[in-house]
Amino acid sequence: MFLGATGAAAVTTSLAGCLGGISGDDDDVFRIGHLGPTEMEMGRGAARSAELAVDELNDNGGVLGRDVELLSEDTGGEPTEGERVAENLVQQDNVDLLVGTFVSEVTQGIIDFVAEVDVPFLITGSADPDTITQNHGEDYDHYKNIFRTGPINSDLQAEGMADYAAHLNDEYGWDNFSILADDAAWTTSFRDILPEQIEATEGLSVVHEDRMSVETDNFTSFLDDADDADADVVFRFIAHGGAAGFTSTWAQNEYPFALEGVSVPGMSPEFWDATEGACLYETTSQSGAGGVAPLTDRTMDFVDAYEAEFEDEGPPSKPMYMGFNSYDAVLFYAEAAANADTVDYESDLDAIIDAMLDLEFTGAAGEMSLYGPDEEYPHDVRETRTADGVISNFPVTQWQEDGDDGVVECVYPREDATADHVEPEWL
Amino acid sequence: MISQLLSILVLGAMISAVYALIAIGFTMIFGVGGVLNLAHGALIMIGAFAYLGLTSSAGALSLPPVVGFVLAVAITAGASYVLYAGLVTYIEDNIVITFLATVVVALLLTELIIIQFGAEPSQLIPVVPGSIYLEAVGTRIRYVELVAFIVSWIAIGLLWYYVTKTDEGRSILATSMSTRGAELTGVDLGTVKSRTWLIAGAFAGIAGVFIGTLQSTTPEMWLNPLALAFIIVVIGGIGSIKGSVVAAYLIGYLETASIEILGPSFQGVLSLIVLAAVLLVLPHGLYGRELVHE
Amino acid sequence: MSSATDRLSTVTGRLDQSLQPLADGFNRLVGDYVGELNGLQFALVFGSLAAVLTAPFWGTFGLVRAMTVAAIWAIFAMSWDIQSGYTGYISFGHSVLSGAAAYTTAMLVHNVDPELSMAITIPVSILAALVVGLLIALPSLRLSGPYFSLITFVAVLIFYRLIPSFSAYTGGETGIQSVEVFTYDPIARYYYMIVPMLVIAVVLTVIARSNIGLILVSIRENEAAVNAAGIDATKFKIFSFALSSIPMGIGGVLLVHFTGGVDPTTFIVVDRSIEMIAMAVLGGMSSILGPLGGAFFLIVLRDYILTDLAGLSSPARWTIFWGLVLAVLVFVREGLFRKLWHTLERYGGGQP
Amino acid sequence: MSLLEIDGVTKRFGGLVAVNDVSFEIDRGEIVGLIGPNGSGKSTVFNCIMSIYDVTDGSITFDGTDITDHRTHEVVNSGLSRVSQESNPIESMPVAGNIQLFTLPNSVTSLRGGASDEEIYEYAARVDIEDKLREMPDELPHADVRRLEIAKALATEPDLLLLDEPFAGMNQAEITELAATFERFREEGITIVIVDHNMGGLMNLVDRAIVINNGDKLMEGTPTQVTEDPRVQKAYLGTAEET
Amino acid sequence: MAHLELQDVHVRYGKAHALKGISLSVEKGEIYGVIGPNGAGKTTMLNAIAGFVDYDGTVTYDGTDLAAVSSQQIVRDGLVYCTEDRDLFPFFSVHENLLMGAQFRDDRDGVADDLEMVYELFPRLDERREQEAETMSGGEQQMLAIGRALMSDPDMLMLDEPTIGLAPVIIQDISAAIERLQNEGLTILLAEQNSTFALRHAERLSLIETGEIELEGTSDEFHDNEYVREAYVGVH
Repeated sequence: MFLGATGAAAVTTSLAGCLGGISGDDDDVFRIGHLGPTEMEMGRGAARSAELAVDELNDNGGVLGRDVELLSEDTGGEPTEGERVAENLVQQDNVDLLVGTFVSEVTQGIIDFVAEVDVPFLITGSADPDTITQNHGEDYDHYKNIFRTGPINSDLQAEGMADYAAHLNDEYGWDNFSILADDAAWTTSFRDILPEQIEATEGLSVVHEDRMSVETDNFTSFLDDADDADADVVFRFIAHGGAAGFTSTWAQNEYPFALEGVSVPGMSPEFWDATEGACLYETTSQSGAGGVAPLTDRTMDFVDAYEAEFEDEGPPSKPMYMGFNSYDAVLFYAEAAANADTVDYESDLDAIIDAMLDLEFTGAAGEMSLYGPDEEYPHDVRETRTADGVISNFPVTQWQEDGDDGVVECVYPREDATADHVEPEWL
Repeated sequence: MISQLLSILVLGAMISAVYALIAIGFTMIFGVGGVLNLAHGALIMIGAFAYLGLTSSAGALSLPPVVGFVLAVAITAGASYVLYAGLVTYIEDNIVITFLATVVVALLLTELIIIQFGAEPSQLIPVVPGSIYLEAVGTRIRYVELVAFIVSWIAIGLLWYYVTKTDEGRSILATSMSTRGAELTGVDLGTVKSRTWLIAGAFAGIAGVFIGTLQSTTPEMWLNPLALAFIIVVIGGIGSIKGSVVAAYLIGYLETASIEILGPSFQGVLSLIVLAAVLLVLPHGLYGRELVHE
Repeated sequence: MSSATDRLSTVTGRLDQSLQPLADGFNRLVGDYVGELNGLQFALVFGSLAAVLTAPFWGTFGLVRAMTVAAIWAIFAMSWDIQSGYTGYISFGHSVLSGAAAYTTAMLVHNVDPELSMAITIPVSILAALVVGLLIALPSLRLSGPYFSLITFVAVLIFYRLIPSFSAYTGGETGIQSVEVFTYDPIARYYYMIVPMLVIAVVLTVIARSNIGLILVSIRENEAAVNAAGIDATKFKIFSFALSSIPMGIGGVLLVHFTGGVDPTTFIVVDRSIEMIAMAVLGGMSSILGPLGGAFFLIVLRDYILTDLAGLSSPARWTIFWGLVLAVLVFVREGLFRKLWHTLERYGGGQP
Repeated sequence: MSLLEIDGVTKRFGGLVAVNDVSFEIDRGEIVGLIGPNGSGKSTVFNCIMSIYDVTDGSITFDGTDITDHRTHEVVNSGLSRVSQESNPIESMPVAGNIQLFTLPNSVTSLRGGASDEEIYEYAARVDIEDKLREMPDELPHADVRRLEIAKALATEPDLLLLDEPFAGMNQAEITELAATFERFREEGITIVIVDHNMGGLMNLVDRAIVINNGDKLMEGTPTQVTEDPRVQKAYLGTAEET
Repeated sequence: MAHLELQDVHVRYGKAHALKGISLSVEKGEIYGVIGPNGAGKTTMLNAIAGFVDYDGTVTYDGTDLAAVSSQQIVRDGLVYCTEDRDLFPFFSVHENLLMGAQFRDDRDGVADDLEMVYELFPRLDERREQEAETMSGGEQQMLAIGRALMSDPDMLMLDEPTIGLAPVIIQDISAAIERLQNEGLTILLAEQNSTFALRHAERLSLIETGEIELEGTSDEFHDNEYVREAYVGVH
């Protein structure tokens, strides 16, 4: 059966030109395909941010004189749908650049295809280090068109989190930490590396660790266990829908520990409403710092532009982390292409790659540059560090009280903080 | 160890009451009409989202929780009736078509909820906020869990009174035992079925608000309660209200215990395996009876 | 009957008769094995076949890709049909069968040897589908009616929940994305899927039109009569599950080498089982070709017409998808393609 | 050696004893009546023979083989066939298809076995429905549906035919005709057991009758012996002193 | 005017013609018997009257055409049917089964009186008030079925094979009950294969064979009829 199919394939491949979209029209427009779960706030914020970046480019004469067009597709957060829209963008719409993907499964699902077709692909959502590192390590030439321009990968995030743990210990004397992580690829580093890194600081210990199935929606037993272990801080790494339930359970039961770490749903500017205020005092790390702190000269201009453009179009009212990264990715690539003087990846891919690897860029989320091919994390975005060597482009934000309402404040690192960290009033 | 046992005992008792509500509605509809309503989970979802829409402080109405609760239950009961009168009556002669159509209704509702409320989970305002710490047990109980427990048992008690002490209610039980017998005693089947769907809907509404509050409110939330309803009803014996209550406690405790002892990654698997075992050993469940509807 | 339909059937009758010689040839050749056609039905079958075989030469990328996916789903829908549609034991668990095959391939590659040849992974995976099929069938076929459907539904839930429980091997929620695809060439890929589908369609049609099909339908209509005829109904029920598992396994293997990976949402979750059923029901249960048509209809609608052409958002697409399925369930119980088939029979000129 | 031997068969449903320690034998070439009032357990005996029910106690031997624990299809394949009281042909298949099903081999690899059209015609002809092969069951009058049931049983090529109330719902002319058909079957070498609740139609047909009442075997004998037996009269009339 | 009247009633199942034009009338206060072999159409006729199967022709009850009346309304109007299968509520107690018979009645006192009446009529039921119907013997179940029908306060009772599968001693109890009900003025339409039983109670009878009335007459006429004696009474 398969032999038959192979035979047929050999004949038909040569006729590929017949398939409507493949030959397509390659005109003078620079097309960017954006991929994200646009039915979700995170994806919608990212798509809007990419749109802002494209508008900005067009206002400034496009890329190398070409008009820029953005094609935004919904991956639905599912690998199969991600593959479908990615193929459509490349094969039918002839995009010159792919940006996006939030869910690790989707990223992994399309990465082989993208490597095959050589279209430059800048990942702006998934933080799983393996997605890039492993592939580039195995076959650099094949995967060299793939980059991550943000956020920093979760190995680096874990290091940043350990720095933050030490900071909390300085502030409050908290020394017992609990780590609760989603059972998902992106939390691997937090489960594998973080405990060691926390305990590397004198006096700190990790007293409780557990992983939560993404199906879980009853968190009482996890929180009870952390409580029984006398945790002062629970670092929870949660991306799935249960986050609101987690937060509410913690807040209503007034568990005697602070809630820190990474909560993807908690990054939503609408999370206060979604939890009916239960998220007060919880923190999350997120690139872009929720759009409340002027991380670079670009940050607030971008956030203001976003708010002005989309204030009537529903949530999210701020770009969210992937928005910062998508915005930066589009502009970053445009600048690299300008430097390389080409967007023709089919013939000039190496030139474009070199230009990207050479580029030092100021984005809305921070200063950006990429690891080189021979470094630890090839084609991955570099972390930035403060004078004392602490990772600085992974800021922490906290929900604080503002009258009856909640407000996001950046509380870490100190350089970017807009307010002090506040401990839950019941502690 | 003792405190772990106690906490299983307490937490299990709370959630099992809500599970019983879910299962009773499901089993009554099967008993009376021979319909396996795979949209039962979707009714629970409607209850949660109705409550969300009515009470959310970001929403237009922002009703007080208690008012929202009552209205949400009424809306779910209404939705259940509409499902029966608008769809199921036309297809219930064919059990396969009914089976498929109700599950398709659930999938359709999922999409409509996404369109209306978005795909992200929402958090419901607890009907009663706050919690107490049970020192002896070493666990916390949210007041809303207590309320869920009490309200569920009141609802079950009222139903029990209705179906055993009143002619109207007894007719429902009677119809579930013998449709022809009911007709021979002058029972109007249409009315009985409508009442059954209303009751099942109301129970689903109550369960929906509490499941939504205690667990999560998402457009996918229907599957879990539906699976629970199956498991409980099959273990308890399809058509038996008593069986549903007993099996709900069995499963509630099993889940709570497996979370406390084995950890949550096996949540659900254990009860599914128990279910498979029961199906194979006791196909009619604990209180199973040869059924009129096959 | 109104005069308009009369006039229509005069025209179609003439058309039918002009095609009848071709159909007669077909009937003489293979009619005994796959059933006989009239001229119009011949035109439908061979017209569709020609269209399917030449799609890459006239279709756009989006359409051909949708048809590639549809070919895989057609295999699922037909496989479901030979078991559930024919015997009336409605399985909600078929996604587990394709999932078992796909997961076997992925887990072999991921946990055993990334360089493992397809000559090994493919047969082993199909075998895995068969084994899992029998594992589900042997105990659950002791039950009947809704109980059978319930336990197959439960089988899906068990597998779905076991995957994260053993995430070290299964990749948990994320799945395993390191499976090699057959090819990214959209045309070659299309034929990789279409050819097995056509072979399966022919094989299943022949079986369905044979004694075995007759016995399976009889099990649905009156199981006691089958036993009374001296035929072991239980054996045939289990056989139908096995018969269904093998093409399910083939489809699972095709799908995993199409997507390049597995994850529980794409392969196991109960929605996938329901989609197969929806396709079969929409096309017309217990007809093999009906489910095939149903799969093409629904997938092309969902992945091409509503997306590429209409540009609808995902929830809007699914709303239309499920709404349509619901409408067919209520109003056209026998299925769209069966109805079309019978219409052609009616509008034909001579004896079918 | 007798063809069928029922030895001490008992069937209990929960607390209810439907058949209580019933024994009898059927010889090759006989036509035997199994009679008794409605609800006395006659059909249950048939169901036990055909393994529709598992017997609680006792054994059933057919042609020297113990078939007590055989499954229904095995019983049929050993040469026993039953025509049940209710007709339930497969409505979606024509008469020919319904008969054909009963000729198919019990093999999952046989795609095209079974009787030829001519053979099916023959089976139908033996009960005079050969002109209705293309009709659907719901188009047939009652008597023809009953004949179809018999044709199906014939198609399994039985040595012993169990007929459950074959005359129910038929008029006298139809009964006479059908009784003649059964006589022909006997000449073709088929042994027959007929269940009926009254003796009327059976008197001239059967060689012997076995009477069952309330699950017990009451007696057996020639038709005359049976109808004149006071125990039988009592069983039928409720109370003996009536009439 | 007859209490219940059938005029040319036909019932078809597909092409099968189960009732071929039945006409008969039942007068107030009488017991009317319908006898005939298995499959003759007796049950089909009762099902038609009770509104459970579609039919052609007319059935009038107290002058009302029943075609447009739902089966539950027929019960409420006083025409109550005890089927051959009895159709009890298997997991209800005797008492609950009886209460169900009166579930549509508002006259609490009447219901209480009728309960006492039923318990008095069938002392075996009185002894087993709390027993589940399912666990009772066939005879007790038959009594319960009749008792439940009586709880609907009927003017007319349709009994289908009340003696089926019952031991002679139980049949005597049922006989006694039927006699007593007749004395109290209840009309009864009795379908029986047990012709002796039917002849003993009915004043007038019909013999149905293959969906048609073959013979109609008084019980004496039936008793003396050679055909009936031979074919149905089992006496030569």
